[in-house]
Amino acid sequence: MRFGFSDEQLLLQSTVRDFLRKECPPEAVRRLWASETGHDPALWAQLAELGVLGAGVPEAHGGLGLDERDLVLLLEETGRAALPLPVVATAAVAVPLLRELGETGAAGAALAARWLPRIAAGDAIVAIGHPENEFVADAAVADLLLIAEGDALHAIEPASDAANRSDRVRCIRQPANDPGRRIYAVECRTSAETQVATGAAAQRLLDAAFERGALACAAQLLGATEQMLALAVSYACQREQFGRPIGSFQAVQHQLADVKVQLEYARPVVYKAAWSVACRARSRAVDVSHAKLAAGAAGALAARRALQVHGAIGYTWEQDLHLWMRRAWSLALDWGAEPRHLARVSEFVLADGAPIGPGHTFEGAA
Amino acid sequence: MRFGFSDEQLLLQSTVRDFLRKECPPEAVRRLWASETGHDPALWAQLAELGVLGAGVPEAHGGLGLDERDLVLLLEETGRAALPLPVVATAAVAVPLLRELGETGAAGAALAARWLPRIAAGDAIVAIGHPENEFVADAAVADLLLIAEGDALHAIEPASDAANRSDRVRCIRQPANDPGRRIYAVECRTSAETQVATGAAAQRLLDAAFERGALACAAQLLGATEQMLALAVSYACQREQFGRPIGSFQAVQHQLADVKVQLEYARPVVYKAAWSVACRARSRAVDVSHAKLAAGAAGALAARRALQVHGAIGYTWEQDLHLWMRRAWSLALDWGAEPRHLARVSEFVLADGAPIGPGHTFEGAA
Amino acid sequence: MDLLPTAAQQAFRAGARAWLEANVPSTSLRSFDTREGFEQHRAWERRLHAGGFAMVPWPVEYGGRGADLLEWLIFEEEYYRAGAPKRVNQNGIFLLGPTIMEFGTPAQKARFLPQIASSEEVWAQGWSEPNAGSDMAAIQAQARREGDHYILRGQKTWASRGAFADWLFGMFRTDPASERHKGLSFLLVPLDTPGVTVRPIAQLSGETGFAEVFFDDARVPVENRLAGEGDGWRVAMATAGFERGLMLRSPARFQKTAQQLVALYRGHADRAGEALRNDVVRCWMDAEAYALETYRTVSRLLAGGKIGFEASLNKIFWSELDVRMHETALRILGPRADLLAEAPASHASTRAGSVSGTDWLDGYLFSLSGPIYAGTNEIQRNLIAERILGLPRSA
Amino acid sequence: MDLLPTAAQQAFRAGARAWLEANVPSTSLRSFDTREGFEQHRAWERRLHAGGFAMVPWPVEYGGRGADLLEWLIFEEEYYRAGAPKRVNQNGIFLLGPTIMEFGTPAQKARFLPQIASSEEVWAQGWSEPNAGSDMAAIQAQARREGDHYILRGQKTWASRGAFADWLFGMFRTDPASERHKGLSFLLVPLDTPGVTVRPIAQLSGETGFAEVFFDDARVPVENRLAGEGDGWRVAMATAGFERGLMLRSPARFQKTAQQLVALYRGHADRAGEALRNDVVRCWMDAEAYALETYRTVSRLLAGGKIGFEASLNKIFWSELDVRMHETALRILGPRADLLAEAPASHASTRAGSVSGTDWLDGYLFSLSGPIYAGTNEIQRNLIAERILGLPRSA
Repeated sequence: MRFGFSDEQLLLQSTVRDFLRKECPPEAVRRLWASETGHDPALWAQLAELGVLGAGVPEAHGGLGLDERDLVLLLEETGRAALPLPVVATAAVAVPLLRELGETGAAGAALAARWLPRIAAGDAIVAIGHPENEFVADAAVADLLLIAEGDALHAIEPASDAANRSDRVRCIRQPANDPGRRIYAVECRTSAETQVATGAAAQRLLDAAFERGALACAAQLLGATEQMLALAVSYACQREQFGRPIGSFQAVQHQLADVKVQLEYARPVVYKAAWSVACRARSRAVDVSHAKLAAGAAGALAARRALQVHGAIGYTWEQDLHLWMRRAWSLALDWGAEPRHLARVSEFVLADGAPIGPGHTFEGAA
Repeated sequence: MRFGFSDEQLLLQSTVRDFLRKECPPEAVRRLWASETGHDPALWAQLAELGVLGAGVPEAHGGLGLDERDLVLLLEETGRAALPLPVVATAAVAVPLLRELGETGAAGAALAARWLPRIAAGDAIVAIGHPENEFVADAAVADLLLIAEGDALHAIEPASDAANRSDRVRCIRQPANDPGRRIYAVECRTSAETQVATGAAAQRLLDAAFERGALACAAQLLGATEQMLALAVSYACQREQFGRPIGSFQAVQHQLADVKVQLEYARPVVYKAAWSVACRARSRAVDVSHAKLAAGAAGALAARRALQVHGAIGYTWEQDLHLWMRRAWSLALDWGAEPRHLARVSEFVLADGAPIGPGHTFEGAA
Repeated sequence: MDLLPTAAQQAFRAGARAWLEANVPSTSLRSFDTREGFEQHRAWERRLHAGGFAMVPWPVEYGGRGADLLEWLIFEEEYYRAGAPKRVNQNGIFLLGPTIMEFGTPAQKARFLPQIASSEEVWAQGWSEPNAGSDMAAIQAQARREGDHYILRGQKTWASRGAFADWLFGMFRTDPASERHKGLSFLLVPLDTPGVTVRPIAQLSGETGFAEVFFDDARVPVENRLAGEGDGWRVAMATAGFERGLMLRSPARFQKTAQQLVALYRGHADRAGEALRNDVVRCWMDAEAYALETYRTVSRLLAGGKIGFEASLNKIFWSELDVRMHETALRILGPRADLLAEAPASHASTRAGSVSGTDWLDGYLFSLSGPIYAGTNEIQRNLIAERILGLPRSA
Repeated sequence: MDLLPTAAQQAFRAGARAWLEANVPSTSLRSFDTREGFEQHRAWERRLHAGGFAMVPWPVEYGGRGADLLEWLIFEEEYYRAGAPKRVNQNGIFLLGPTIMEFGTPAQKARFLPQIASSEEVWAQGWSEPNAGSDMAAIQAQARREGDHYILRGQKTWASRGAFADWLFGMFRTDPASERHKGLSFLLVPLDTPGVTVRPIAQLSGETGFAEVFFDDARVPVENRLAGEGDGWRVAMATAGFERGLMLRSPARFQKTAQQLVALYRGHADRAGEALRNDVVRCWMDAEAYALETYRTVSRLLAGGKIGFEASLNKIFWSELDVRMHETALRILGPRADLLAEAPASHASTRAGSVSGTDWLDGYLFSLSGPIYAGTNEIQRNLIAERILGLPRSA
C-alpha cells in the first residue's frame, strides 16, 4: 500500500512539463487555434519522442509499456499547457484499445501491430467515434478512425490524399467554444471489412474506452485548474489597486484559497481512478466518474474565480486565461458530462448492500 | 399602483417594535422558555391592547379591522423579538379563519362572535391542527382548538380547569429544538357537535389557513433574519482581534453583506405575498410559497453567518444568538418546509401557458 | 399598498405593446459590437425615437415622453416581451442622460439630451484606466486648462462601445496636484477630436465590445465639463449609481431570461431532472424578486425618496442571478452547451422552440462580465458592509 | 502506486475488527460532556487500553501498539465501523500526545504519555482566551517564574472537556515584557491545582462541552513546561497542525457519517427527490476524497515527508463537508428535522434502520462548531492564500 508516485514517474512528468512550457506556450496554442488544420506535426513528433504518445504502447511496439498510473501525470501536463492536440483520443484511449484489440485474434493483432508503432513514433493520429460523445474530436486530421456503429466497432483509414479521403470519410466541423478541440459530425462508409469487433467484445472495448476517455479528461482538468490558479495568483500579486496588490485583499485571497482546496481534494481522486483503471479494479467505473466530477468542479470553480480576480482584462481575447477556461469547460463536457457521471456514482452508492463506509475505500480493488 | 406602506402602518409597526424591545427582551424569552406553561398572560394582554392580536378582527368585534398588509409588519416585529407566544396561530391564522367561518351560517357566526372579541381582548389563545403540520403548536395552553379531521374542521374548547381539560383533549409534548414553540401530538374527541365545517367548505378554510400560516412564518423570518444580522454586525464592531474590530476584515464584511442582499430581496416578496393574500389574488399560492422560501433561505443564511462571525461565543447557551437561530430553523419547517413550497412554485412556473415573463408580475391579481 | 395597475397604466402598456408589435424587426440584428450591427442598432434607435419610445421617462423637450418611472418599468417589460433589440446607446440613455439631467446646465441639456435620445450621438463610457479599475480614484488622465479648453493627456480603457461610438464621457484630473477623489472633473469628449485614438479590444466572444482610448493633447472646450471643476467624483458616483441600479438593469431583462430558461427546461424535461428543475424555478423566483424590489424602489422614489448605496445590493443580486441563469441553461444543454450559435440545432434544442440553445453560451460569456463591471462585486460588498451595515472601514 | 493492503495490514484489520466486535458496548454511552457520560467514556478508554488499542500508533512503552500510520488509518476505519464511543481524551491522545513525542523530555514522555494512553489523565485544551481567539498571539495569561515554579494568573476559555478533565495544556506568557508570538511557553497544568477555578459553559446543546478556566496565582512546577521557555508558539503551532489535520479528524468519521446519510436517504427515498439524492452522493464522494487525500498524505509521511500548511486545506474540507452532510440530512428529514432525540420516531425514520433521524440535529449543532474551532476557516483561508499560494500578506 503506497499512494504516491515513483521518482521515475515524477521525473517523466517534470520532463514533459518543461518541454511543454518551452514548446507549447500560449502563443503556440493561439497559433494552432488559428491554423488551417489545427495540427502541428513537429510538436506531435516531439511528444512521441518524449514518450507521451507511446507511453501505453508495449515496448515490443516501440512504446514505453506504461499504464494509466504513469499516463495520468503526463495528461495533467498537457492540461496545464492547454495543449490543443488530440492526446486524449490517441494516447489515452486508442492505444489501450488497440492493445486490447490485439489480444482478440489475428485481425486485431494485425491492426495493433500496424498502428501502435506508428502512434509511438508520432506518425499517426487516431480519432474515436464513441456513442458517449455526439461528435468526433479531431476527425479531420486522423489517420485512423475507430468508430462505433450499431453494435460493432470499425477501424477506418481515410486515404492520406485529400481527394480520396473525402470519398471514405466526410467530416463536418461543428463550431464550438474551444478552438483547441475541433469536433466533427462524421459520415463514413463502414463495411464488413472495416469491422474489428462486434457484440459483447465491442461493448467491452467501448466501455473501457469510456473509462479511459473520462479519466484522461479528469487528468487534463487537474493541470488546467492548477494553471488557472497560478495565473490568478500571479495576477493578484502583480496588479495593484488602492495602493497594494489585490492579492492582499481577503476577498481575493479567500476566493483563490477555495480553488486550492477543491483542487487538492480532486487530485487524489483522479490518481486513485488512474490506479483503478490500470489495475482493472472493480470500483473503476465509480472511481472514474468521481474523478471526472471532482476535477470538472475544480476546473469550473477555478475558471470562475480566476476570471473574477482578473477583472476586465480576463474578459479579453488577448489575455491568456481563456485558453484554459475554454479547455476546462469543454473537458467537463467531453466523455460524459456531469449528469452522466453523477448517475453512475449514484447507482453505485445507493445500491442495496453497496460497499460503502469506513474501510471500503480500497476494497473495490481487483 | 403603490408598493409601500402607509405612515399609519409604519407607525403601528414601530410602536410594536418599541413595545417588544422593552417588554420582550432576550431575558423574557429565556424566562418563557423555562416556565412551566410557556405562556405569559400579561404580555399576551398587552399585545392585545396594542392591537396585534385583534388586528384582523372586525371592528364590530373589538378589533382593528385590518388585513395581512398591516399584519405582515407586526409579525415581522414578533420575529425580530423572537416572541415565544402563539401569535401566528391565533392572530394570523385563527382570526381570519373564524371571520370566514362567521360568513358560512348561523353556527359559524355564533362561533366567530364568541371568539373574535375574546382574541381581540387578549383573553384567548387558539391552536390550529392543520394537515400540513404533523403536530399542533401551543395546544396545551389553547382556549380553542381548531382541528382538521378527515374532511371536516372541528372547534374544540377544552375546559379551563385542568381536570376536565384532559378529558376532552390530550396533548403529548414533542421535544423539539425551539423551546419557544412547544409542539404537541393532540388527541381529542370530535363529534357532530364540534364540527364547524365539512367537505369543500372546510377545505377552502384550510387552504386559506395554510397560506396565512406560511405567510406569517415568512414575515417572522424577515424580522428574525434582520435581528441576527444586527447581532452579528454589532458583535463584529465590538470584538477585536489582531488589533482591530473583526468587522473590518473583508472576510467578515462580505459574509454579512451576503445576508443583507438575501434579506432585502426576500422582503418585497413577503410584502407582495401579504398583498396577494389580503386581496385574494389569483397568484397568492405561488406568492406565499415564494415568500416562505425566500425568507426561509435568508433566515438560514443569517443563522449560519451570524454564528460563524460570533465564533465560539455564538456556540454557547448564554449568548442570545440562538434564540433567533432556533426560531429561524423552526419557522422554516412550520407550515410547509422547503420541498412543499418549491413544488407549489414549480407547478405554477412549469405549467403550459403559465403567465410568466416580463409584465406578468402583478397580473395574477384578483 | 396597492399593486394593481391603474387604467392609465394599462392603457400605456397597451400603447407600447401595439407600437412594438408593429415595429420590432422580425429578424434579429447583428451584435452592436460589430460595425454592421452597430449601424443596424442605431437605425433601430432612430425608429424608436420617431415612434416616441426612445426614452419614455425623459421630458418631451429632450425627446422623451414625460412618463413616470412606473410607466418606464411597464415600457421595459413590453420592450423585453417584444424581443426588441438591445440598446446600443445604453451609456447615453441610461447613464449619461440621467447624469446630465441632474448636473447639466440648461445649455448642456439642450445640446446633449436630444442627441442622446435619438442616438444621433452614441456614447462610450470611460470609467477605467489601466491603473484605475476597482480603485477609480486612482485616475491619472489629465485635463490641463488652457483658456476655454482642456488639453487631455492619458488613457482610458475598457470603454464599452468605444470601438464605434461618437462620444465618450469620463473623469479627468483637472488639478494636477490633486490626489484620489479630489481634483477630478467629468468631461464629455467627441471621439473624433484630433489627438484621440481608439484601439478596439476583442472580448472573449471575439467581438470588440470595448476599447482603449488614448488622449494625446486632445482639446475639449470647457463647456463640455459637467458640474464644477473638481466635482467629477460626485458626478461619477451618481452615474455609477445609475449603472448599478435601476435604469440600466431593468428587471424585465432578467424576467425574460428566466422565462427563456423555463422554456429551455421544458424542452429538455425528459433529460433534465428534478435538481435542474429546482434551479430553474429558483432563478424564476429571483427574477421576480428583483422585479418586486424594483417596483418597491420606484414607489419610494415617486414618494420623494432617493437611491443610495442600495444600488450595491441590486448590482450583486442581478449580476449573480444572471450568471446563475446562464449556468443553469448550460447544464440543461449538457454536452451541447459547448456549441456556438452557428452549429446545427439538435433535436432537443429545436423542440425548445424559439429559444436557441446556443445563444446561452454567448449569454453566459456576457453574464460573466456582470460581477466585474460597474464596480466589481467585491467592491459592492465592501460598500454594503461599510455604508449600509455600518461595519468599520476595512484596512 | 499500489493501493492494495498487504497481508499484514489485512491481518491487523481483522484483529482490530474482532476485538472491537467483542468489546464495543452494545448500548450507546451518554454524552461525555455530562458527568455520568464522562466517566462512562473514561471506563471505555480503560478497556480499550487494556485491549491494547488505546493508541495504536504510539510506541509500546507509552501504552501504544507501535503501529504505523497506515495501520492507524485502518484501526480508525474499524473503530468507526464498529460504532465505538467517541474519544473523551481526544485532546490528550490526538493533540498533546504527539506534541509531547515531538517536544517532550524523556522524563516528560515517561510521566505523561502512558497516563494519556490509558486516560487515567484526561486533558482539556486551553487555546483561547477572551481576547485571544483567532488571534492566538494575543494571549495575556501570565506565568511568572518563582524558583522552580511558575505562578499562573489569567484566564482561558472555550477549554473543551474543561468541565470534567484532569489536566489542561496551553500557552502562557512567561516573559511579561513580551508581545505577540514571543515570550510564550507551553505549560501542562493539573486542574486541581489550588488557584485554578473551572466554570463550565453550556453549549447550544445544553451540555457543558467547554469551560472557562481562571488562574489565580496557581503554582505549576517548571518541569511541566514543554520545550524551552519562550518556545510556546512553535510548540502550539505543531499542536494546532495535529488538530486541523490528520490525527483528530480521521477520515473514517466522515465516511461513517456519509454512510449514515446514504442510509437515511434510502429510508426516505420515496419523499426525498433527485436533488437531495445528488447532494447525498456528493457528500459521499467528498468523504471518499478526504480519505484518499489522507492515505496520500500518510504515504508521503511514511516516505519521510512533513505536514505543513496543508493542514489548513484539511480543516476547511472536513469541517465544511461535515456541516453539509448534516444539513443534507436535516433536509431529508424535512419537518421532523426539528425534533430532539427523545421525540418518538416517525414511520420514515424507523424504516431508515439503525440511524435515528434525531441524532442528526445534535450532530448538526456540533458540526457548526467545526468551521470555528481549531482556527476559524477564515484564518485557514488566510493561511492557504499566504503560506501555500504565496499571495501577499493581508493588511
